[in-house]
Amino acid sequence: MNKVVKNPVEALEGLQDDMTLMMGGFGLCGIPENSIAEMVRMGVSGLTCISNNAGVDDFGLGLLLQGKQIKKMISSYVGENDEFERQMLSGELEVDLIPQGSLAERCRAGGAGIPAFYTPAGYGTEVAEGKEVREFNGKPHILESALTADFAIVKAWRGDTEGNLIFKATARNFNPMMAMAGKITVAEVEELLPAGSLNPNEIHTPGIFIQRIFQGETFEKRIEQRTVRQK
Amino acid sequence: MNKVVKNPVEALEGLQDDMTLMMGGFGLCGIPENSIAEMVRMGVSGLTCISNNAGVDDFGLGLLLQGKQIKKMISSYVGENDEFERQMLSGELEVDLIPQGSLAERCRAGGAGIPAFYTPAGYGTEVAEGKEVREFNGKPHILESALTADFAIVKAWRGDTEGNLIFKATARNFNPMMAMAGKITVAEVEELLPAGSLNPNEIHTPGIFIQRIFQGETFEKRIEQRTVRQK
Amino acid sequence: MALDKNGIAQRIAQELRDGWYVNLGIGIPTLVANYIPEGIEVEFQSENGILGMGPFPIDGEEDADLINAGKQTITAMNGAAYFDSAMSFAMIRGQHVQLTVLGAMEVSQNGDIANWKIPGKMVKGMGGAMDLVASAENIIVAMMHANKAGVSKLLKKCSLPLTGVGCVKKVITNLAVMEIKNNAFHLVERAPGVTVEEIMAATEGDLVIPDNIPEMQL
Amino acid sequence: MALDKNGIAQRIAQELRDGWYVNLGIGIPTLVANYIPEGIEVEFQSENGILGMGPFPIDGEEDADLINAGKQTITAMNGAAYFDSAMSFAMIRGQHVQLTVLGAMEVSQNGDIANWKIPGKMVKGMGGAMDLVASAENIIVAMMHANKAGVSKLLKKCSLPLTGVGCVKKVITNLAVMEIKNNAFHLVERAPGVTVEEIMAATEGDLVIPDNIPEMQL
Repeated sequence: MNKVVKNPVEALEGLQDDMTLMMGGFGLCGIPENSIAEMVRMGVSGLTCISNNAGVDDFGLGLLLQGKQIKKMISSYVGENDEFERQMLSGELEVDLIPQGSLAERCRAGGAGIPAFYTPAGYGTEVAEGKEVREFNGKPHILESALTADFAIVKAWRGDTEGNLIFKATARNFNPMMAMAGKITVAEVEELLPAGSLNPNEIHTPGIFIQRIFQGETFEKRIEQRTVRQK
Repeated sequence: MNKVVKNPVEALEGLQDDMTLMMGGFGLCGIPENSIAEMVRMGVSGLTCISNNAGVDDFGLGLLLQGKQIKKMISSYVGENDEFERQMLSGELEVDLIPQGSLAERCRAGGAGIPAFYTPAGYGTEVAEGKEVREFNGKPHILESALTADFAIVKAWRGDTEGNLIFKATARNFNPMMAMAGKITVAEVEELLPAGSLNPNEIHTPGIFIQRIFQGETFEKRIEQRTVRQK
Repeated sequence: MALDKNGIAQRIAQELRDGWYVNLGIGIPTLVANYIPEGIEVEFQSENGILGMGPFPIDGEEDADLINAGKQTITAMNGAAYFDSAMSFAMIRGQHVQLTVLGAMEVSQNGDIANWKIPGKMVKGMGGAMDLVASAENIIVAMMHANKAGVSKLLKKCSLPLTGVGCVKKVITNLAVMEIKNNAFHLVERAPGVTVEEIMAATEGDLVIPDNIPEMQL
Repeated sequence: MALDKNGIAQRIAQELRDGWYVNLGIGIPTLVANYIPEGIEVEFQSENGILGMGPFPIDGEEDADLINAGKQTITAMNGAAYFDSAMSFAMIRGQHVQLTVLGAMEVSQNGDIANWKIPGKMVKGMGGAMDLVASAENIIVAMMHANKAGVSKLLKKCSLPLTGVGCVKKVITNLAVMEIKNNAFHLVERAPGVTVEEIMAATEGDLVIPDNIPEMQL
């Protein structure tokens, strides 16, 4: 059950204009850098991107925004990105903003065969418009539906040839749920190991969710807010 | 944030007749043996037990059935237990059987603040009786509600003083979801370590879900079906 | 001659395709793992929480913490993963498992299946079966054609409480391979030496019989 | 004298109780971590996926893979745990976090809060705020009493798109501590040297003023 592909070119084979993608990461942390670079090179466009954030102007999904490759963003937070704000306010870019917890749960639901669930988040706000409201335990909840994608593209720390993944620290974030929800899920990893190298007890994403895996050539891992203290 | 208690006596303080309990484990694998022994000693009765299985006649929850301490079982599979079958067929014991995946997801939902969700499991069967049916993507689903408990009692391999837990192999099973869904969650562990001993990347159940933790004195870890091959 | 349980498992194993994740139920389905065809790599999921289930452990090496859904001691293959029951059924419900093989007490010609309860007599529970049959795209039922009393288990309509409705696509028994479509069992293969007449006699439900019914090649 | 941001954070820190899990929003709330009272142990949850968040790393030891929800580089305390975003919001939605402190652009006297959008001007998104305010039992809003234009942020009714309805129980500003109940702000404490009249003048919403309004003790 070897899922290894040579590089992002092979990993993204079949990715076409107007597809819906999930992209793991929170801010610039845990994003699939190598796949994003390849998407810029491919020039694929009209994309709907499901991603918690939209990168910064010159890194992450910001690179795809610069090239006007994205038609619609489905996110929870898109600050810190001037080009994004410009495209959104001018109407060039469609944006569907949804609460972060609902975004995470909707991706998980998509992967887990749960078509819809109730959550209190967003009740009484714009987010609830057009959605069913129902009370449970005396508290109003709204019905949220599952999200899936043609491609889910995630980034892990270590992976094996069977597609099992381990993430590092807070670079885990949205990657595990999105990995579950792609028709085709691509994992780029910092270190790709033979099957049997990872402790089965420590795996975050079992390989069943992964169709293609490759070791990224380089990872810049840019830091968005470098905050430090002195010794 | 030290959650350590000395023993099962302290861990189960406040557990009373007629309460609803979640008990981790699948078959006899990953069950909280020490807590069950203490419940037998306490003689607490009228319990509603949410547990995938009911143990065997002389071990696991079977011990509580022998003592007629359980009023109702909420489970997915209760075979391999004669006393159970006798109590159920005679009407002494109420039994609510629900699909295993729905049981796991309902416990998770209870811990995760999701009051209800849709699943295809059980549509068209006894399980769907009285439940809302709704179509998604042309396929009928039923609405299942969250489960919670007065006490959730789980068993882990390693734990730390903050309540962080790591399970071993398939002894993980229902323990993580039940840990999330107890008003008071008790963890009994094979090895209790100081905070900082566990790698934060390898923790299965973060300590926030755990109120009390203790190291079990002994674990028999009985095997239900010993199947082997020759060298 | 009608197949024994191992023969049924051997025939079912021919349905495996390279790269599939497979869930095998208790009983005959478990035996399928012994007959994986040459050149085919599959991975077994057990719904209590393992992907990459291996054979039984060597005598003396069994681990109480490592069992399958039948509560049997097992081993883990290289590349295995452990997970909790919510994750396990996320795989199943989300249709990430390509094939489910399970036993049944009754199957009806519209694809209904009953395998968890005999009212007043026996209730073991459905375990993961309801989740599996409601979710899987590809379900094979493995069973004897008739029950111990000699009564057909392939019916016009199930008499026992259902596990799932309209979900079974294929049934492989000691006598035959049948597909379920258009509200009938469609005979596809005969067990070696078994006649069409024997299969007809053992099948209570509607049976569609094409001109040519090859024998199984085992 | 009105408090500065650090003063607000210091006053909020007095609300912490031993053993609480706490989620601090971006801005003033983040500063609360600097004023944990003696003898009180709390643990900070950051919704991107860490429990047991520690201080900023020592210069040179920052790790791109270890950040908080404000995208700042952080460290992990002994006993910390990392998890995915679904698990993180399970903690939040499931009310396992005992206190949420967040900023706001507007708060109304019935407990509504607005903090994510100014139509036509600015949309950063709600991030985790909608999940937090819809779920938490115990929410404190930390903000300046008036905006930069000098307009009150404590209103009869919010004018901006809402983040949550009827959820805020307490507001702590540069001028005062107020509880929200019975559709009004109830004045509880004054900032040192600030008069009731100043607070009244800065509050657009209905303000209930008891006889005795102690000064904050910082």
